Amino acid sequence: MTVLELTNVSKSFGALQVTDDVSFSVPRGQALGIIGPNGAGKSTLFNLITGNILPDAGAITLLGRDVTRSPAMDRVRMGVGRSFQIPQPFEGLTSFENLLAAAAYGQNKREAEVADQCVAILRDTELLPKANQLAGTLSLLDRKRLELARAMATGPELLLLDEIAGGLTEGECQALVATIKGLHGRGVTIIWIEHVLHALNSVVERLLVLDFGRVIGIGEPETIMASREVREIYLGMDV
Amino acid sequence: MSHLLSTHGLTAQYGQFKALFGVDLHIDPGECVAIIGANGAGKSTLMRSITGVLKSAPEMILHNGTPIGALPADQILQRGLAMVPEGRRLFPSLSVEENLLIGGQIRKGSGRWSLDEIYALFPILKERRHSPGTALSGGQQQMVAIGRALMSNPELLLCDEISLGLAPVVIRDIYAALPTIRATGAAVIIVEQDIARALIVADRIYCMMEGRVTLTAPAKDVSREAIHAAYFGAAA
Amino acid sequence: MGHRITTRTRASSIAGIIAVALIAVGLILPAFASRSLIQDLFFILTMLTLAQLWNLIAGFGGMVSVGQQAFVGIGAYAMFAGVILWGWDPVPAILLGGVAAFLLAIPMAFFAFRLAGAYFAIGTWVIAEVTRLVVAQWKTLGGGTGTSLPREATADIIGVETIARLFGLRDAAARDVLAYWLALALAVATLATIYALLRSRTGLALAAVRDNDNAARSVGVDAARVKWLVFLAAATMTGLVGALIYVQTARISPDAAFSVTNWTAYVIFIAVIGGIGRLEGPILGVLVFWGLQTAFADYGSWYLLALGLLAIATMLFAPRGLWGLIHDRTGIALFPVQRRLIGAKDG
Amino acid sequence: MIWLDVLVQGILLGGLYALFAAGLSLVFGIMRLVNLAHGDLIVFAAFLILVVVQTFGFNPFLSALIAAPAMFAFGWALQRFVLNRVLGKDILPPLLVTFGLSVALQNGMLEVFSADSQRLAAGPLESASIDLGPVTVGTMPLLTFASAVLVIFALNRIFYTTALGRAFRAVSDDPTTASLMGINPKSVFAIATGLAMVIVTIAALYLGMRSNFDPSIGPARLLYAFQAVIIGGLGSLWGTLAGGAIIGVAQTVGAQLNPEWQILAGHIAFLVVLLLRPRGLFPRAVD
Repeated sequence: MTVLELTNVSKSFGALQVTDDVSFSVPRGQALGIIGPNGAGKSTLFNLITGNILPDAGAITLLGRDVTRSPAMDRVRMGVGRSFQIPQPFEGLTSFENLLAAAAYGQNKREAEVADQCVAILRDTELLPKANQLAGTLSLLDRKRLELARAMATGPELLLLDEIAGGLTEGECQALVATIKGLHGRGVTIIWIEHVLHALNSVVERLLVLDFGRVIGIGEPETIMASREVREIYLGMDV
Repeated sequence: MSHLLSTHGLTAQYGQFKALFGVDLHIDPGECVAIIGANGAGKSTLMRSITGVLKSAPEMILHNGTPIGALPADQILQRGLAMVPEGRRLFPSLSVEENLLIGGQIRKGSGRWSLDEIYALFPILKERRHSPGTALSGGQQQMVAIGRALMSNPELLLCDEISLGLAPVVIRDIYAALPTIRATGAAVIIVEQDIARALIVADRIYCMMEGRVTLTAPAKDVSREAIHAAYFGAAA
Repeated sequence: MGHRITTRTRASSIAGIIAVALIAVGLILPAFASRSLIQDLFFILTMLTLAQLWNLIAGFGGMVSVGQQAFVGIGAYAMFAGVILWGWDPVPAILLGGVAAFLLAIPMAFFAFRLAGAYFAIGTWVIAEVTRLVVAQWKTLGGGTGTSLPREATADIIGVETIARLFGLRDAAARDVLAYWLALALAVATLATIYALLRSRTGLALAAVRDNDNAARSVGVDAARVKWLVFLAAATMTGLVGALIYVQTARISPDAAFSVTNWTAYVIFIAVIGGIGRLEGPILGVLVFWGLQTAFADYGSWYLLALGLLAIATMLFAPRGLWGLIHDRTGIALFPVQRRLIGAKDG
Repeated sequence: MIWLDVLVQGILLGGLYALFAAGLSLVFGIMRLVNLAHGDLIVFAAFLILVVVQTFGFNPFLSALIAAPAMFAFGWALQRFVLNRVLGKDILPPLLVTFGLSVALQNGMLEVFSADSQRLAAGPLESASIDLGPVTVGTMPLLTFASAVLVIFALNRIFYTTALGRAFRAVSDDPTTASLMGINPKSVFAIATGLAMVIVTIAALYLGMRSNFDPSIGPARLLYAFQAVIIGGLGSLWGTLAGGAIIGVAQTVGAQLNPEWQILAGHIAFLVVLLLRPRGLFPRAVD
């Protein structure tokens, strides 16, 4: 079964075409990585999928339902969880409360029903010691963790991760990868934008390359990474 | 003798989050220095600290020996340090020509750069001088951003990620202007993710990881292995 | 799983006990207190309630209304209409005030929510002005000059006679006691309702929307619905307070009932000086305000000038108000809303 | 024929409202600051002109010329020392500070100038009129409208042809990047507020010559100014003139029907526009 399908989706801001006739689909349970240079339109693609912005043309189908014009909130409740590239915590709430809000509203349940889940997610993302700390006072690593944790708390069928590993040390990165692998193992469909390629490639089964808003390659990570075009555009050199 | 610009144990933080941990670097007149490193290494934070967008302790940054760490951005520019910011940041309400003019509005400096000279360097901008800056292609916008910074005739030009999001052929065009810029005697700091490019244009490189400088070396005799280790850390 | 969730702190437990005690004292106070103290307390309680309600929408909800006088005024006029036109007893007619304010809040929210950011504030002000001008056209209620509650209506308000007999008071003083009790009930109910709201799921949503509208929507919070809910609830309560104030005053005019100074400026100053975005703020603020009022009100305009400057100074030097200063030093929260996780084991 | 007259009077009245609005619009456009004391500042400027008239015996126009630099300095200092400190992501502090200022100004003026109505005497100009065939228009309203056109024209010139205007637009777009150009956004803000106060002085001149004023009438002027800005579309100065004219016409039409409806009719016209065109008549393409 297909969780997400984009058909000829385009979006431009003024003269700038940020998403150019993008089509792809993601089967249930798959982990798809998205790579591409900065400014290639990766985050815009996420915003289109989550409904934070609406496309100029094309269609987006989620779990078999056309959601092209649906508001962000409906898509969350259908099971789309997302993290933001620049963490956007609710700064006046604690880590725990950030998760409570996400779980209670994302799953449309009472706080008491989701509290245990939130504790479990805090534990999985190693945020438990900071459960009662205001999110506004967290370090970058913890903010990144909170982004992931909050997205998980909405109970997603499809999890969108936006550069969650950037700026972390190798050890921190490995811990994060383990968490994401765990989620993936539980059958959550994942789309992950990431520059840290070794982290990305240790999780995803398929890789999509975006440049100037266009899909210039999609397929198995080995094949994609071996492509000359991708190497030149994305890496700029042989690393 | 003091350097044109130097940082001494420079630290920076956003709220609780520390982004730089004691960065030492320097650049001398006429030099070209490249700063490389992965996303999140602190390169942009370093640029923002030097240009006064982020405040530091005064003596953490010296310009010709004078502490400037606590000066606001507008006074830094007036001392002859101009920046081409990441993402170009043209003013959408201003035309191409106005974007250029505003670069030299406060400080004209003494030197070669004027509107005509910028148009000579990037002829396409003259054709499009009445368009809104944001109606241009990415590469043309980058030319405006560079021209805008040059209009103040800076002693030191800081270029933050000028090749980001641009096609290789466009990047080549933009880098082609660098020798002309350096010929005026200006020192240049470029922040670049494209290591190969950085090694070609720079005299020296600094490699950053996690808010620290992990390698500094003359560009011509640095090994790929050394860069790789400095770039990704020992574990990679 | 061995953990529990609580919002209680030791300070809040003590505060709870003190609050219950204060309410009890408040209830029996008319047996001992002078009439002027009862009148002062009526003033304090109604201003406190108005300030809590403004604080709810502006401090917690980020909707800075400068049109609260619309709800006070329409609430008061609805009560007058109930008494004069339909012969209601003034006390049950207070409920009409709540209904009227609720009905007015719907178009006000509809228009004001169309205005982004700071223009929201002036939008609410415009609607308040429109309401005032329309009400001034209502000739049966005195038009622009206003009217008084008829003597026979104020003479036999439900319960006044009982109170008069109970405490051995004249009717006028007994009316003050009744109004005071109602004000106490409204103040306690308002505080309890807001506190309960903040501790409910909606409270989380409100905080999330205030902190980051975009992220709130991305976790499934219906930001618009939360804002509507809070705005309408606060307006309704404000209408009740307005009606109650004018039961006690017994004389109304559009200029007084829709006064931006009395019902919005004072209220904002109370919240600002005490501390915006905390339940403790208006409580502290109203005491300071009452103290200033008692000491300096004779200075008239000078006093108001100083009050305006004091509000400016507070925003410049202590933007979270007096309670903010206290909280920063001591960490005390009398009405904590933070859900703290206790005893969860790591790993 | 009476309705043509009502229409013309309304449009001319709109000139006054556009003058009220221009300063508000300028400040909001550059720094996203809504000054709730704007109306009271207009009244304050009117009193300042009055003081000059009474002290030196000058006519109101010359007095305004003297008051204008003082108002510029006042606006500059207000921005520099107070408002700049509270500008930020949170809209609450600047709103509450300007609201406090509004109350402080009103009561300060009440204390100094009393609640008595005042007027700037303009001599024979007050009753002069010009015959324009089908309608006769007062010289003063015509002068007000012409001044509004002139002020907006001048503001547009400043905005789009001068270095200062370039700095205004750059700071409005992106203050951080503007500071990288050597521009100090806070100084630019201070100049903008100073300039707004010069416009406020011009508005005050006509307010004071055309009608009585007292310390309490500020808030109503703020509302007219605000409505003209919103009807015109945020950021459009010429739109502000159209917005002022719409309110003006609504008011004169309302007054023609029933004198008590004048003010109400203006407010209702605003609400109707807000209902039909929430972004105003001439919204800016960007933003």
